[in-house]
Amino acid sequence: MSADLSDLYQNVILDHNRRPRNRGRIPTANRSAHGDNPSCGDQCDVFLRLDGDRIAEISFDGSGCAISQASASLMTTQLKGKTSAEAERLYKEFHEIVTTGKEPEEISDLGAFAGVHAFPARIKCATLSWHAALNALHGDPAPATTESHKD
Amino acid sequence: MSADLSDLYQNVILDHNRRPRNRGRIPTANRSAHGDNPSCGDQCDVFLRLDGDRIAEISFDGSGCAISQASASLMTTQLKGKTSAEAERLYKEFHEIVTTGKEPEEISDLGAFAGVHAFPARIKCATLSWHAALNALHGDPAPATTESHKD
Amino acid sequence: MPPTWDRIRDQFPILDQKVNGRPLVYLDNAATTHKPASVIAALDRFYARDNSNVHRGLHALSMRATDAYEGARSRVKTFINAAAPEEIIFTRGTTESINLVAASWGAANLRKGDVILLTEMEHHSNLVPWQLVAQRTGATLRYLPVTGDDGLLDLASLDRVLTPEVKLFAFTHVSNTLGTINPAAELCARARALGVTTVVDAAQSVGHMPLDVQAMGCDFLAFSGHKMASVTGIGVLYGRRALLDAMPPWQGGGGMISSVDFHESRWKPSPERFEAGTPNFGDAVALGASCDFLDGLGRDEIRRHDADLAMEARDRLSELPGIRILGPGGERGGLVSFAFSGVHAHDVVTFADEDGIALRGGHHCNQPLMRRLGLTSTVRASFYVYNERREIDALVDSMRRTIKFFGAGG
Amino acid sequence: MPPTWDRIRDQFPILDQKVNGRPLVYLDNAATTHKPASVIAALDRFYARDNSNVHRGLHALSMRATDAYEGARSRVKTFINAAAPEEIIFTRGTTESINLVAASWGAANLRKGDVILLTEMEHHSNLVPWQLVAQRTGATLRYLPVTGDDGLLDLASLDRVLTPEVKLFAFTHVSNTLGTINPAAELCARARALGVTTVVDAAQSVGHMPLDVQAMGCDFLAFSGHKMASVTGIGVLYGRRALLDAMPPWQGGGGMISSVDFHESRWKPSPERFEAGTPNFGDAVALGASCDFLDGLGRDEIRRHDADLAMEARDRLSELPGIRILGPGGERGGLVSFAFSGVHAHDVVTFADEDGIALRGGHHCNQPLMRRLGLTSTVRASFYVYNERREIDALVDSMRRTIKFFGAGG
Ligand SMILES: Cc1ncc(COP(=O)(O)O)c(C=O)c1O
Ligand SMILES: Cc1ncc(COP(=O)(O)O)c(C=O)c1O
Repeated sequence: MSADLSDLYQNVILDHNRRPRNRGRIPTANRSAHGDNPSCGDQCDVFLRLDGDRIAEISFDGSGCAISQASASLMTTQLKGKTSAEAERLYKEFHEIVTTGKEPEEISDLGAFAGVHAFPARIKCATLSWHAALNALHGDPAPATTESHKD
Repeated sequence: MSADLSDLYQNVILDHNRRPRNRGRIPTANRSAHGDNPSCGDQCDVFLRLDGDRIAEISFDGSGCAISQASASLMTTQLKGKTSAEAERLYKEFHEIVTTGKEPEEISDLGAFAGVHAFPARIKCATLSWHAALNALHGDPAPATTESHKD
Repeated sequence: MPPTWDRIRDQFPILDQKVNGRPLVYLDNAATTHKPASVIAALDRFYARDNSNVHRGLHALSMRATDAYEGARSRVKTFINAAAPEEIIFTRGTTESINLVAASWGAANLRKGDVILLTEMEHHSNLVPWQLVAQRTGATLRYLPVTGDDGLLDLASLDRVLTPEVKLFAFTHVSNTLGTINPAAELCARARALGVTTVVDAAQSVGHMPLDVQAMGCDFLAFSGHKMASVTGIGVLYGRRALLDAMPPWQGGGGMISSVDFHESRWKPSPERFEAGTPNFGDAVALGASCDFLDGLGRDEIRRHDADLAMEARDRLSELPGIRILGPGGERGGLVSFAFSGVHAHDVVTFADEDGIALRGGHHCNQPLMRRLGLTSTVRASFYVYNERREIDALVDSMRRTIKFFGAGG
Repeated sequence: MPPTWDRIRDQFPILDQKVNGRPLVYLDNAATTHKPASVIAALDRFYARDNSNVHRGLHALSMRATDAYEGARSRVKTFINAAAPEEIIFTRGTTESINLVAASWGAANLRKGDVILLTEMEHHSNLVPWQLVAQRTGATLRYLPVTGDDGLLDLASLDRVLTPEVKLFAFTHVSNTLGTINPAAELCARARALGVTTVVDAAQSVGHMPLDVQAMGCDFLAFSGHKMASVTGIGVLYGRRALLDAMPPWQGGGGMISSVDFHESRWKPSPERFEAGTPNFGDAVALGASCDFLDGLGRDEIRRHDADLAMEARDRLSELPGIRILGPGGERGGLVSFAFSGVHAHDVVTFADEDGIALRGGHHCNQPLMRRLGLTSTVRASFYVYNERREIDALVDSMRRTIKFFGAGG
């Protein structure tokens, strides 16, 4: 396997893909949003229980490639307990990681996604669940789609 | 001038172009038809006074290139006094002359149009007035257009 | 000199390259095919020698360009055995051809209460245009079902869905996801018996097998050049002359009018009526060259070649653990589409690319069919004249490595 | 290495030929321009190396093809200084671009009582689409007059015709018959002040002069590749993003949907929403190469070069007996159109062809304007980057011989 490909499919990603965390609908969710990637048919629902401005619980459901499933799973572990401002900041960092390959500032599993930048067609796979989560957070009724933003 | 071009612009044609015969509307016409060549904007009206099945009088009006004007003018001289069957036969002969370059069977000014066959784009110029005349003869209300038939 | 099968790969310059260090194995032909040197050269030669705007010109280049363009029309007429060149309308491709019929024929002939019959295996390009015209006219859509993973049309249901309210029946000749070859002549005959107008989507068939519109008995037929060894930007709508001449124009502009006034215009007959603006005569010339190329190889031979590869690939792939293969058990068009339990199509395609193999993964513009079969995506391998048996070996090896990596399938 | 003016003719292989035994003098550039070797090579290279269907592919060729196609979109964005690549929609050409606006924007925004304002000098392609949409919506057409043979828009009448009922104002930037360069920025500003949407037909301008859509202030702008040193089959609709995103789709099919169900679909935003089906990515790559070619020469220089030739031709021709020359007395686009008393345009063109000179004769898809000026046809000589002064000598000599032959004009 080439260096690029093994960078893309890192162990963290394979692990999250095989054993997704926080998968399924939270019964107590008070926010949710749907995301889809029309180029490839990937779908992702994100469910939140917001407690004030803080994400008390978060889960996802959907189908897609290893990158998109692992990204959604890892995202739920990262966003749990965060305020919306913190979530925005994390997304910004994640976005930079997947588009430029830059390593995260602090040691974080998000770094496992740095290999994505060498596969531009897969960047949307990695960011789909994050867009849905941010839409849920903002109470945006429109489904997130990877077509309406630039990655 | 090349042989082809002087074949196209024969003296008979230049003469009919310069001094068109039977130009203008006949006041006593009982049939008329309009023809146009959408590719180049040429227009031709043909007026007939039919006496039974015989063309008692015929005239044309319109605008177009030397070939189309000369053809209309010459046509009026040829069709005058003919029955509709004779007119059809003459048109068939004329059509063969302009598309194949074959000389007419009997000596006739129609032969002046044999040079047209070397200029396929000009065949429609030569036949426009004939189509209008046949439409007038048949009482066809639709304007003749060089697009609805194959030349 | 007609092209021959022996050294056929030499005629496709693009095949001579490595991808990720491995020889390119191009198995994405249902998306677009490659172009032989003769087609690229025809385009080149046209622009370097005869280029000029067509129709209205009286100078030498314009007459040559017009002859080349109308020559391409006649070539296509012969290729599909239309009754007259006037039945060949040049469009950008299958999608535009179907939109033309939907907008022009549909607007003139459909009204509330009418039914448009489609099948469950239609490509979005033979589905969305009908949704749009249904919205505008008040007609409704109805679907002839697909039987299941074997991908056949449920012909037993045809009587039930082909009722007197049906005004138009549009269906694909060969499915781009299932590989199914539908019995087009039979479907057209059944429709014609009820006075139903037929539209055949031949995107996946015309470059792969003999096709005779008069024998098929369709009213309209649509296809794309880029899926038949020609370039992008050119395609065809075939229509029976009597239908075309009764249809209103769709796009307006230069070339399609017989006279224009400030407030009213009159139209030319077909094909000009439907070719507003400067036509894509350059790419039409390339399409004519592709017809020559394909007939040089022989379309019966192409059909056999593509089907043999597809059936062999299907049989070999079916030995892999956890695979689900779509489409008919017997003969099929030159493609096979499949899914693995536990590995997503996009991961499969990315791994195959590492091995230099070009596959397509996704919904293949067949979302409703996918949903119907309980899938979101499949991997598709599709073959054309230059593909070889050894490429199936490479495909199967790559699939094996991928499912092993993901620990899936077994 | 940017193209240079010194040996510019060497870059156009088609120019190196004889017609009727005489060196080709191609003066039919307003109909279509020729293609430099770099553009033909770009097309060739794309098909021989990177060809693959775009967008939905994850393999190497598909990613390269997508980059090439989207790269061409960005190149065009820069060429006309659009705000974003999403404002560039690829079409077949000017005609299709205008039909797209008329069908999509028109259907959504026009109703009975509304007025579409055009000018008397519009090409059929910027006239017939509006007639068709007017018929469908109940809107009516109105025309800003042309002053006469000097071919100027009657700006003094603008206030009279640009009334509150006007919803859309469509006009040509440069007239293909008169050569007039209209004050597009001023017209757009006048329209914008009244909330009127503007459509600029840039078919005759974009390849001939600098053009900045933001400085011009138009809402939509349409042009064709084949009139700007590129190939047939590709053109552009520029639209302001906010307008495009509010417009319904026109054609339906693969690539433009965000999701499809058997009975309902959702659309992607621009540009995909308006690019149904496999796009003409091959020719789009060629269009990008043409932008490079033209910018290499410099568009200010091209404007000056073409206008100089047109003005010199006008001045020299005006000495001929019986000639009537159309268009403005001062600066003009690179063409001149004229008529002789007593010799029809088609005879002139046929005689010129004998001398190897390619001219256009006819109504130039401007029938209503012709009628307005009391003409049925004119002869048109139109210039581009490869034309030279000596070709004006050849033109004038040929005209002189023709009128002498017909014993006309004097
Ligand atoms: C001013 C103008 N508008 C529109 C068009 C139509 O362009 P196309 O035929 O490339 O669609 C032309 C050229 O024919 C033109 O000169
Ligand atoms: C069955 C079928 N129909 C229609 C289309 C659309 O063709 P195009 O994208 O060339 O318009 C395709 C290919 O994408 C197809 O496979």
